[in-house]
Amino acid sequence: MLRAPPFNSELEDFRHTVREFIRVNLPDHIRQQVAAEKMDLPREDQVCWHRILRDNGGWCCPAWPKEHGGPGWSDEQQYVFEQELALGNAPRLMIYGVGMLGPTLFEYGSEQQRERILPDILNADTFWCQGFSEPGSGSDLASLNCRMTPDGDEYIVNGSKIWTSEAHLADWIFGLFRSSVEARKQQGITFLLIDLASPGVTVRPLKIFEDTHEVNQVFFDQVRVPKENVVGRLGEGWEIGKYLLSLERFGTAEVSRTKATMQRLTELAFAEIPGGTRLIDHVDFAERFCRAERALHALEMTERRILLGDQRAESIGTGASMLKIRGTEIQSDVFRLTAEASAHFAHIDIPRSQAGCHSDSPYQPGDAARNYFNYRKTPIYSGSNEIQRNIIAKLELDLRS
Amino acid sequence: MLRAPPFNSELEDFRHTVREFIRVNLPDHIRQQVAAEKMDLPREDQVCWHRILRDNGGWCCPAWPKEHGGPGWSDEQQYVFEQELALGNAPRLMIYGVGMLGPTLFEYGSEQQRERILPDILNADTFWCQGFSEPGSGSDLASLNCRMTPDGDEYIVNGSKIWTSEAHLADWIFGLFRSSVEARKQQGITFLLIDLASPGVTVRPLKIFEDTHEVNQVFFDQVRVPKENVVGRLGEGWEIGKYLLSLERFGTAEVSRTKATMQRLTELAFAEIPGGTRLIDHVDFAERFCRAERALHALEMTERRILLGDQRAESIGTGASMLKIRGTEIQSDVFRLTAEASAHFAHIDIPRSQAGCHSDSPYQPGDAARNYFNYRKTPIYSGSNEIQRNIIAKLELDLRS
Amino acid sequence: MIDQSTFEQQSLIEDAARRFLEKNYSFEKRREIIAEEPGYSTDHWREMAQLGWMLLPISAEFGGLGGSTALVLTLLKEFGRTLYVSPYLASAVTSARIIEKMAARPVGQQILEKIGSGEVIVSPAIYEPQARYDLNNVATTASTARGAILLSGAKTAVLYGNAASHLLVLAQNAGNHESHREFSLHLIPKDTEGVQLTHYRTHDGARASDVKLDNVESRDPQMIWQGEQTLTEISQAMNLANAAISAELVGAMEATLELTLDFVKTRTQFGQKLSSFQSLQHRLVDMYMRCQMAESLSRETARAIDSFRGAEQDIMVSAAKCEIARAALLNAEEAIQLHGAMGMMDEMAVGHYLKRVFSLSLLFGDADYHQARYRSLRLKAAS
Amino acid sequence: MIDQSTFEQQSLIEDAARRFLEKNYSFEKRREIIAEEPGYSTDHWREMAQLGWMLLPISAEFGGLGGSTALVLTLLKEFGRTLYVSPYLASAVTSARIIEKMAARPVGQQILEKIGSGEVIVSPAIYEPQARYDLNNVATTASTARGAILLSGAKTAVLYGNAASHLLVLAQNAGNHESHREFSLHLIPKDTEGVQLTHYRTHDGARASDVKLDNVESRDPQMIWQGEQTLTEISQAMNLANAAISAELVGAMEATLELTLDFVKTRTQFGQKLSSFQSLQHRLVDMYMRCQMAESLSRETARAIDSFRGAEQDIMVSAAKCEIARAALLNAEEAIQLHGAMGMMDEMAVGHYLKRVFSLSLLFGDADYHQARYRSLRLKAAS
Repeated sequence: MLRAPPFNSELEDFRHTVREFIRVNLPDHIRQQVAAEKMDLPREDQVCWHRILRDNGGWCCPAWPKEHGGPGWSDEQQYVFEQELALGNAPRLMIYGVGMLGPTLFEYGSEQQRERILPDILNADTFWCQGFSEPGSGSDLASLNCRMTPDGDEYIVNGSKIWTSEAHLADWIFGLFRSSVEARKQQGITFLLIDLASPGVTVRPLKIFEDTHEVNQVFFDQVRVPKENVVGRLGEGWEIGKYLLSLERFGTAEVSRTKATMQRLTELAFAEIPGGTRLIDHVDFAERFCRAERALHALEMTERRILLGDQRAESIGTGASMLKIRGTEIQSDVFRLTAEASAHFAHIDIPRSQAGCHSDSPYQPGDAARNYFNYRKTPIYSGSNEIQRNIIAKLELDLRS
Repeated sequence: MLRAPPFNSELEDFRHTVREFIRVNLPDHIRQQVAAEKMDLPREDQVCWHRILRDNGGWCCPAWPKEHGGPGWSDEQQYVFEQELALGNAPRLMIYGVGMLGPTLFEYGSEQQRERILPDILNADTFWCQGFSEPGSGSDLASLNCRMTPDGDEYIVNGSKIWTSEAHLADWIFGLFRSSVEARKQQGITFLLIDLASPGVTVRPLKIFEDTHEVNQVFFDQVRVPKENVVGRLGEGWEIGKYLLSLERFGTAEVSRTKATMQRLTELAFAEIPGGTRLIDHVDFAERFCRAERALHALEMTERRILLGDQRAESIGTGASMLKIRGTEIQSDVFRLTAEASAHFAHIDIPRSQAGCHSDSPYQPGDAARNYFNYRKTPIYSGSNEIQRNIIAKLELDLRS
Repeated sequence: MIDQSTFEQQSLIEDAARRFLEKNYSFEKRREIIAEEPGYSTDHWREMAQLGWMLLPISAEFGGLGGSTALVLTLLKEFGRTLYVSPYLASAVTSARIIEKMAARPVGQQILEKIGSGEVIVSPAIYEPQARYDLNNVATTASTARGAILLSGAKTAVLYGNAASHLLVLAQNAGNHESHREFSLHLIPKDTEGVQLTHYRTHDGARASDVKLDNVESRDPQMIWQGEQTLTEISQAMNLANAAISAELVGAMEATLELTLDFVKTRTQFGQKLSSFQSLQHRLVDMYMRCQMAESLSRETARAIDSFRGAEQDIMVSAAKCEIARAALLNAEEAIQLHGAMGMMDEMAVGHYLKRVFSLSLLFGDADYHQARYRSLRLKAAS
Repeated sequence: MIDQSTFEQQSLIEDAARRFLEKNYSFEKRREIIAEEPGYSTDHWREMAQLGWMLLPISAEFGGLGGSTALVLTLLKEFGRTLYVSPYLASAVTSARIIEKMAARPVGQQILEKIGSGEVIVSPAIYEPQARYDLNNVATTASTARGAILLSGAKTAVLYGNAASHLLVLAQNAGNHESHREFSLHLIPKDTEGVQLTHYRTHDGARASDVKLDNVESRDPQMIWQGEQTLTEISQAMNLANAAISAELVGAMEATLELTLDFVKTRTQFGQKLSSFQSLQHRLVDMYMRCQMAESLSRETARAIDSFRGAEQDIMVSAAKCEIARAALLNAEEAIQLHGAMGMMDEMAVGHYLKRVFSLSLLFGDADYHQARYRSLRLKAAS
């Protein structure tokens, strides 16, 4: 097997501590959902795990400094921590509040905003979601159209946001809104926080072709928002948004999550099949399996070079785009492979417990194919892979159109 | 093995006749050069084989009507004939005179031009080459710049043509020249015939990275050309050129040539290696071999649908582009596979006769890799595959830019 | 290449199927049908029987229409275009062909008639959970006791087992030696004692079942075949089934391309139609070319089934299935990607094409299986 | 991850190599050198020896500099960037490492010193024409007669056999049983009686030879190793060689991308720079990403060679070689295609990169070989 190089012994000790903590403290019913690649965990499970981590020195917010209740870890520690979460089948961290709004407020927020908002994120008292995309402006953010109009001490917001993950679970939304139509498209955009309980807000679920409820459309009809909810300056939203997307794109490579998926596939591939042949002994499957393993290792080592690299490391800017592209491509490949691995079992659209004569088989009915379908989304979301290729072409290769 | 369906018995009898004729009449030294994938046959060998075919009822010009000395064959007969040439390792027909200028003159030439020119092509007394591309206008033909200026009964031609195959063997060149700069780019182009022996013509060989001499740059410096050498109307060149390229693109799919190459690879793959393992018993090679075989069969059947199809056949126009793309892609794959098949022998840049201890090996030193390199040209020439994709996007899928 | 009458017959079938599906099987209508049991429309089923479609694959000798394979595939391709799901593939194509191959006995002829009239639905119970796609791996046993044959074992992926009246069960004789194995095929009414079915919905909205057999009696006329040729004949019948699946996949590919073209021509991004981006254009061209190549291979399977037996038929069917399954899956994935986030919406058809194409690509042997089968046949062929 | 001193050493080597090659090895100069015998520059060879580069891969214990594998690969990558050809890989990397692995005897130590000073060139004569890339397939025999060992057989792809003073010959003891085979390794001066070489130019402008051995005497000190571990040790040495080749390939990939970017940014078609066409942009991005992934794998081989022995080293080297060889070939093909007809011209470097990349990709095991080796090792590893 291809193994990533160990870190120094201090970090490897840290890894061991994290691994043990997860093994002992992660509730089984949550672990099982994650191991089944479920992305839409119920809010109560997310909160439960978040608070377990919080109570252990603020591990719930690994990138936060100590002054705000985080553990104050180094980049390497954060990297190892996120790896261990994935490999231990722990839920993803709360991306919107912890991973995105937090760092945004450190960088652009007012003191007052930090004091008001950060503790509620740390304690999981407030759930956040993100409002970027709009109907008709998917990857083309500069064209967004959801309007905020000043009215006394408030703004009045009208329009809608789409593909809003977890809006149905959330209390608040942060996002980009159009504050001016006169300026250059990118300049008239402002970063605003809105209480979803405000009158005039409607959250409508969007059904994706896998039956999970993950995304929504959020409608704003004359929603009144206090002016103090603007983060940064008026019209500075485009810049903040870019900063924020750059944070998001690292997560989207999902290297360690894919490693965990691959680990499950490995167990399946090497499992003895009573009366049958091990999957790994089918050479055509084996070759595709090996290919995925090699691609994933190349990706992981590239991720390390970019995130933790020596002084020769490539520019981190387009590195994020590369990790997003290759990460989601490989993730899709691994899910397809896992689905195909299950053969007849892949068809079945019910949980194992209801399946017929398969109780003694290592194959999972249902989930493998469902995940394959569902994870078609990762090459699309968070800036489609086409957009990421445009970014690399322009910024890394200096190709102009 | 995947076998193409037989035609009706009449056509299969015809195939048998052709096959026998080639077997008996094709000189060995020519057959061997073709079997080694040599494209740049000496003129004398081309003439020799051409005349053997001519003396057998005008087979040298399979698409020509009887009145001009051709055999007057049906589409099916022509198709079978070209297949058998390829499978029998016979040289390609003389594409420029026989395949391109001939049909152009049937369609656009004057009676006088037909009488003057066609017999010399039929008898291989005159060798033709084609002048389309110019430095700086590769696939972008409309931008061509080689000028013809009227002067009494003549035109004076200045400029140069590039990538001119076989110009060093040829007596005459036909091509597209700019007769007017005022008109829309496509309108000021005229189809003209030029005697390469005219004062002011220089043919300079272009060395391609395989050492074969196949292409040239042809320079025109105040070259005087009689006005009667214009084919069609003045300014009609663009239309004639399009007609002509459509003829060329069918040839460029090279399906039967690739089948012949694949047949040679098959022999190699199944050959016993004294003291070693048959190539086909290496599963990774075997799979790539099988994949090429399947792709080639799909291509061949698609070619039949397009060229000889029933009434449901797709539009023949973009069919040519598709055959060009897939044909050259598969051809390149097969050459790469053949080169890799030869392992250590592939490196050797000398003919077998000079090789050391390999005399008892079925592998060919040298040629396999040389052909792999050389055939990188086919996805580029005759309208690059990128241009062909643009054509399909626009004409077949109605995608506008 | 193709004679005129065949061409005309194909056009007739194609037109009839297209009219039928346009009228009865809009995307909305499909959603309603698959949401409810039995997961297909029994009204359609009757109408299709009246149109004679179930007689199409059955040879004239057994009272069918004896349509050429090309005709059968024409119909299936239209099913593929609209994501049509029903027990047609299981009963009228696969079971009918298996029975025909072995119908030396009257029971076979009687059931063929009823399949042809749509009166009964027979689903093949061939594959087993431990066997993957290997037809030779049969753990279900047939043993003789008390004057009857008793079948015991487990079967999986029994298509529309919920709707079937009979199962066609493949078993191996108990006590066989590895060197000489005997197989038999049994027509078992579903309500026979000891037959236990678990039904489930499949991802593409169709239905299938797992079957457990616990000392199920197969009395004399129910064993419709026994002998050395059993597996060979079943394998030939599965060739037709795989050719049918390949044709469905080609239909799905065509439809997927069409709806993606429609989408990119209307959708705007960065102030331009999506269709104007050259990199997307070239990917659509590649999708188009894969459709064309798949169509060519699919037509070849029809010829192979009508003209050859044995290895020459096997190799062509496996060539087509592995290439078409891969191409169809890749095209469906590309189609979703070109749709962007809209491609993930349940209301858009494109995601449902991915699901159907995925299911079909696995059915009766996935691309890997047919790739390996091709390679193994190819190695045996003379160079 | 990487300690500071390693990083600085790598920068030093990289700078030195780049200066050396820029000064001495322009594309034009290269053409002159490879056009003439012996197919590399003996002036460079002396200068490189003075710079200590030949001592770099040799461990301090044997008088070398004992550079880490990362340092050796840094140098090779620079060679790859400029298409540098010489006997360096054969002698200073491969032969030196083989001898080091087995240099329990004084003869090995003496020859290592001379390799390190550039005084002698030793070329490995390991592979045989019937064996493809299988190190276990050795038909060359070693038999004892008249107090000497006599070697007979044939070797192929002996790099720069024209320039070598010695060959390192792998042989199998005559009369071995299949179940217990013994191998030995011999250092044979090229002018020994019975050694017959046929030299040839390779497609990438380098040189190689076929060797016939006809009762060639190997007197006592020439047999530098005999024993069960022979193949294992050679296989480990070939891991370093393959890591070196992979690094050269990565260098060639980088250079190919750079020259293609330069080309598309200056070349105009349809009134636009080629670089402005989106479909070409996306293909260039894919080339770029393949470079980056290849670089990551290449660095991993350095770690594997310095940290592991046996399977864990083998699997990483084979992973890198098969992935990098495929990627490099694909990138070179894409580079030519993006150049259009200009890409076929001998005066353009791009075609020569294809040739070099092709040669390197086959050397000491092609992508298929390493793919199969990876798979077989993977199957043996615990899940």
